[in-house]
Amino acid sequence: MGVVIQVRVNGKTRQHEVEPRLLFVHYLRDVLGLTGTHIGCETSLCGACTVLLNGKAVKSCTLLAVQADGAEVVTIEGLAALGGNGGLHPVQEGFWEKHGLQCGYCTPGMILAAVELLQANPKPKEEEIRRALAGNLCRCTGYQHIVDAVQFAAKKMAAGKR
Amino acid sequence: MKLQGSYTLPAKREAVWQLLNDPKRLAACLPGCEQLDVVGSDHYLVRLKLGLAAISGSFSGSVRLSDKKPPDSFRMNVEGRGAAGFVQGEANIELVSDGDQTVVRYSGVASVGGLLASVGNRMMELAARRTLEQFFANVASQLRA
Amino acid sequence: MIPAAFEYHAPKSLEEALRLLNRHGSEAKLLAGGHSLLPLMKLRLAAPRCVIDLGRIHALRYIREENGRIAIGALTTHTEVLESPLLRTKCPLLPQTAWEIGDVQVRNRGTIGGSLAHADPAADYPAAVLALDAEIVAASADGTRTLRAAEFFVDMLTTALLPGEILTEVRVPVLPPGTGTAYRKLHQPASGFAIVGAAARLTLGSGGKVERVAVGLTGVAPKAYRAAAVEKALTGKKASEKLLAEAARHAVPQDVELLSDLHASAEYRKAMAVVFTRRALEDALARAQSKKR
Amino acid sequence: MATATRYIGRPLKRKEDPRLIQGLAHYVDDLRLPEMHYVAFVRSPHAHARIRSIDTTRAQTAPGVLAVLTGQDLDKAMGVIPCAAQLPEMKLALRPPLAKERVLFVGEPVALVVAADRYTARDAAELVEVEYEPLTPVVDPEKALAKGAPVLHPQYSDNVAYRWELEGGDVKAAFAKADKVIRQRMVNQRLIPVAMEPRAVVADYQPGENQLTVWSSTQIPHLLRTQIAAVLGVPEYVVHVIAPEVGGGFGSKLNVYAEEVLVAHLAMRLGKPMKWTESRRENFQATIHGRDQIATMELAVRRDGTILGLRCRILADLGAYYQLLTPLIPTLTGLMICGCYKIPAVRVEITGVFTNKMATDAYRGAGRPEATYFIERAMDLVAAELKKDPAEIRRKNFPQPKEFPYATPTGLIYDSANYQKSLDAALKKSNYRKLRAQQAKLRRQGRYLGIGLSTYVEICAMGPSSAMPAGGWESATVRVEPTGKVNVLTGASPHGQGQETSFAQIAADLLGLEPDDIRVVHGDTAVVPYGIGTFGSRATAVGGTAVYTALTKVRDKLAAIAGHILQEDPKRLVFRDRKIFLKSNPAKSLAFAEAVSAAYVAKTLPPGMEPGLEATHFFEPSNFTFPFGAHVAVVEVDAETGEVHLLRYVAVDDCGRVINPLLVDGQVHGGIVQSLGQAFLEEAVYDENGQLLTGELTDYAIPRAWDVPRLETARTVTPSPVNPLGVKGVGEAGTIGATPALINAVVDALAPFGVRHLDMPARRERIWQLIRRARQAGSRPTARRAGAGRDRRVR
Repeated sequence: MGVVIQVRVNGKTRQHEVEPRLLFVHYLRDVLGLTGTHIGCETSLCGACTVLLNGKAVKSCTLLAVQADGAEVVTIEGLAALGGNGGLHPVQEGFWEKHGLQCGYCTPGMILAAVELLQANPKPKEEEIRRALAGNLCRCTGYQHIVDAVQFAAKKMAAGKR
Repeated sequence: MKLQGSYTLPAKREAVWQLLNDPKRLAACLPGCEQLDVVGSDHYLVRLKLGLAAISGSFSGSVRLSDKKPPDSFRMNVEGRGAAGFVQGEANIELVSDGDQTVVRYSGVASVGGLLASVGNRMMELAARRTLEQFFANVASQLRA
Repeated sequence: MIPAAFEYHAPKSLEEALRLLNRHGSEAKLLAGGHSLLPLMKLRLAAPRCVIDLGRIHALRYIREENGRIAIGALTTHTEVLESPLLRTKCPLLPQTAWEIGDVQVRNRGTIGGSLAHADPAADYPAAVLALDAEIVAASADGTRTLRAAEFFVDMLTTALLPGEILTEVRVPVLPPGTGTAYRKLHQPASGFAIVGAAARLTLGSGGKVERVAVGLTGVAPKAYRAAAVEKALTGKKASEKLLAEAARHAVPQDVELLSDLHASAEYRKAMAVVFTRRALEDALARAQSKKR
Repeated sequence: MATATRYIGRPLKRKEDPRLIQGLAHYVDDLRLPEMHYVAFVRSPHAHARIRSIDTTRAQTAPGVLAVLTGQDLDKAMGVIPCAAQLPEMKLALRPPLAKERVLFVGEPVALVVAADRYTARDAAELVEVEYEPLTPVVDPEKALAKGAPVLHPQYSDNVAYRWELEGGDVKAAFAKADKVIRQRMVNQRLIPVAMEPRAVVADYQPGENQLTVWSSTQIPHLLRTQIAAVLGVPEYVVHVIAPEVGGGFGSKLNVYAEEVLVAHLAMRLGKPMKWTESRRENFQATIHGRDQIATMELAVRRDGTILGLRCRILADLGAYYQLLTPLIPTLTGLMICGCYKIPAVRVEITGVFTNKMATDAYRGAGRPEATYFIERAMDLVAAELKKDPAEIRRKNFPQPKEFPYATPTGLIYDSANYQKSLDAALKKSNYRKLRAQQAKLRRQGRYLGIGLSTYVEICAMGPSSAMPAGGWESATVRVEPTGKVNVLTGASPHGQGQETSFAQIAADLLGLEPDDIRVVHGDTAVVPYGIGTFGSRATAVGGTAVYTALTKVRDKLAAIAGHILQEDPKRLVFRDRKIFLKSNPAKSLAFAEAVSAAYVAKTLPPGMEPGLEATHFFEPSNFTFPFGAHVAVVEVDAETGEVHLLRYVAVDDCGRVINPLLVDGQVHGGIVQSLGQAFLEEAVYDENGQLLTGELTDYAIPRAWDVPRLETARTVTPSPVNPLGVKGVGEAGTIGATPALINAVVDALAPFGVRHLDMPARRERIWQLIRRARQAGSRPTARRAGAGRDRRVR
């Protein structure tokens, strides 16, 4: 019954035999032990489980592990490496600097959604940030400090490129 | 939810009455009916597979007929439960002659519970209507056959 | 949030997929991006015995111009539609519509073919493909056939696809000069689906007359539909704000079976269909005029 | 021995964040233990039914299944779900953790399955066959009181859980001499808290050590421990509760749930570690709900706007059973019903009623958002009736700053306030006058701007033990390690509030250290002395004060040691820069670590002093604190669709002294947006059969980033005299102040249509109906749609 999949997660190639119905988020959490990716709903509406799949933000709870076969995946645990300076990714720094999180549960998904936004749109306006994060629910912050965090990261990344 | 409507069937009232009160033929008309066992007079146990396209669920339950006034009217009570929740409905069914045809008027209430109610809400009323339409279409084709 | 067990197949070609579909028949469900099917499976509202994952059929993922039309492979994601320079310049209604679908993550995985084949009455694309007179290509073991959008949507969650058929392509026209399009939507506040979605396409002819117009409406009825009476009220007439408003009043024909739920009664939906039809038409007209200039 | 404030008051970034932003933090579901088994619950699809039979055979024999249990199997193994609240003549509603004979709400657990993994457990749960005999459900709280309504708890004759009354001043006389009486029925709808992390429990029992460890996503680890011990009938020392990272609570994790005691029981019964993680659907059905009060407000007013008296009748829908504090919440509404106004005579009557729904309980604000909404809406109705500006009506009825501490007729003593100042600040910041002018102009163009005010006061820092169901104090231990590093142990276990940072700021200042020298420890009953928890905006005012006082004890001892070593008067020593030195001669100093070391090495201690360096303080507050503020909301209503666009939001809050302004802003923002959810979007809808129609996030809308404009916040600072830090609390301020401001703005926008009140949530369709009705009635303005804000939608 099992299907063998091979996925590159945070730069490391992983291979496992999985049940076809195994959700990718459970693969990450239960098989790989990468518990930084959270589960907040079962209807693809909260975004807590967001990871980057081949560079695109996706909800890993609405993805079968078998669908991710052959993909390149970045989770919150591997994000710092994308920042390129050995430390935190600028978006992570932004969340810390601007108090973009409280309970922290939505944070990994929120950060990864913001990373995709900034890859596509390095200088987003506030409205664009709010729209880009519409797929990620936060019940603590009221979103303002999250917007500030993304703006902080955008500036920092722009400065880094100069 | 309230369900109300009418359907014109291509047969005389007596023929329609007979069909609706014949468990075997009724079973053939109940959408998704996989099994029907008679357990008492006008009381059947059924297994139904109900659904719409991608959404479907198996239900086991019962059908009861009561207040029979042949060939004018009867009450029909259907209930079923399955992993997706339960469905329950009761309707008054009236047969009115219209020449060689019979107009079936139904009015009743149906309710769903469990998963179906809490996530399927927006689709339920339409699903119920479609199931009824399917039922009468089946009856019509049985009558033609 | 755990699907029931199923048998899984990941064909690499359309032919293989069709063979599998024939073999498993009604026990099989096709999986494209998964954003319609997987939520149902996780809730166990759907529990197919067999899932055929079309995701590996890379040949079904393209947007290209062919014979004066733009052909879009069924596995093209909403994001790809949204970002396609070809569509943006030659048929912007589809990107305009894709922009209103779900959220970024959903757009990154959801596919045009999957969405259309699922035929959710509150999905966004159906309004646009209707307004565009799109062609929908279905493949089966016997070959392919082309359906018109207007005949594709049959009922809630039901399309004209036959058992054994797979939706492979959507073809939309290259819009002529002087054409403006718009998609306007009233969001369901929780799910983001359309309570009402109105897609409008309007071509201006000489003297500011409406040469051609099409309006597709989703969310209002069990299936998306063309607002023919609106189109009729506009065609051949000189476009004005007043004319659009009057025409929009015909957005909901008498015989439409109106949807009604927690978020919008039938009455409200009907009124909003009129409002959003007018707004879509206004936006389309403004765009048509700016292109004329 | 003055305290330097180098960190208190600074926007220090949080110490807890590095682990959270890197995915290195651990929530309960992240834990894995060897041989861990998973629990899945079988829940009732019926709101009210008798259980005829439960057939577990198929589930039991499924591969991978360890056990299947029903209420009957547990019969004597455990007690009932605890309720800490007690009111006079309150009926009891005892709930077994698994239903036995009857189910009283959709989602009530009737059986459970234990299996080797979560997929198997989920599959097997589907194989449990339960036969129910449906009973008529009681859904509407008003109908629940009607004669002949089915009774939920058959041992009683009706569904009234309790009646509670409160009267102060001469109410009759007040109404007799009023020029006008303003009356309005208002609904505070049922809400679902939706903490982003659903609940989760892991339990592990070691028989050799007789130790049961329970990891739970809870706001109250110690109270949970006590209650688990009580329900399971084991000595409390057997139970060890750990609250690791907790992903939000908002009151929903201030409770003791059936699943918590059941999973704990299973670990002992089956001898394997157990895990249960709530699905969002279960979270909607079986985690507490909030609000659900219907109030009839009556204000006796003089023509000049003076409020003479208030009568309020509240019908509170409690759900089917009590959770921990269920009956108590509406009484908080009663206590705070006067808001920030001098109302000399008040009468409140509360009826708590049972219905076939999940229990209501403390949800962010717990009783105070209801009170604030009722009184603030009523004040706007008074203004409308008397054709006065809402700001002026409010100002007219504020107590003067010199009148504090101010005693309310409901028996509370407001500690300190300057309501005039916060209102002035909010009006100025929002440019209120200009907004009114703009509103008039837009109305002439057929656009409907609405400006809403709310001036609020809330009751925080819960609270003196005499007024609390299970103690209102908080504990802290400060333990300095021999190397000079400091552990601050707090009973106020946080779930996002940032105590690891704010308490470290307090400690750093008091001991002259850096925040990095301090570690704040919480959420582990084996490590931290008994505490109460984080709720009711109490963490800083009560927990922080406990920390502060424990710190002063440690500092006094260190000063004595340092004074002994330096041969100086301890009173003349200063703690700063990791040193203890003579204020008049900084060169005469001792490193902080040296002084600490002396406490442990114990060779140079003052005679008679005990070695070691640790102090504990249990702080008992003498009163609550009463934060306050003034909020202004500006909305535009799209008259064609009924959509409300929030254009601006100005909040001026006063939470006393601020430890960390960044954290305070975060709390205020979050509260306002949660309030926006209640005002515009959220409602738990049960149908007439008691089915929860909003059973998932697909139908229950909580605010998203694009629903919210940039919030404009500011502060006034009126220190509280109740605690030495002068802090008041801020966790709920936004939620309490904002709902009425938002609804007042919507009603204000609709004033040209003759609308005087609108129940929450201000749904589009409801607004559209009101406008349409007004237009059909004629003589009302016809309008074009909104122009501005068209794309900032509150969807």
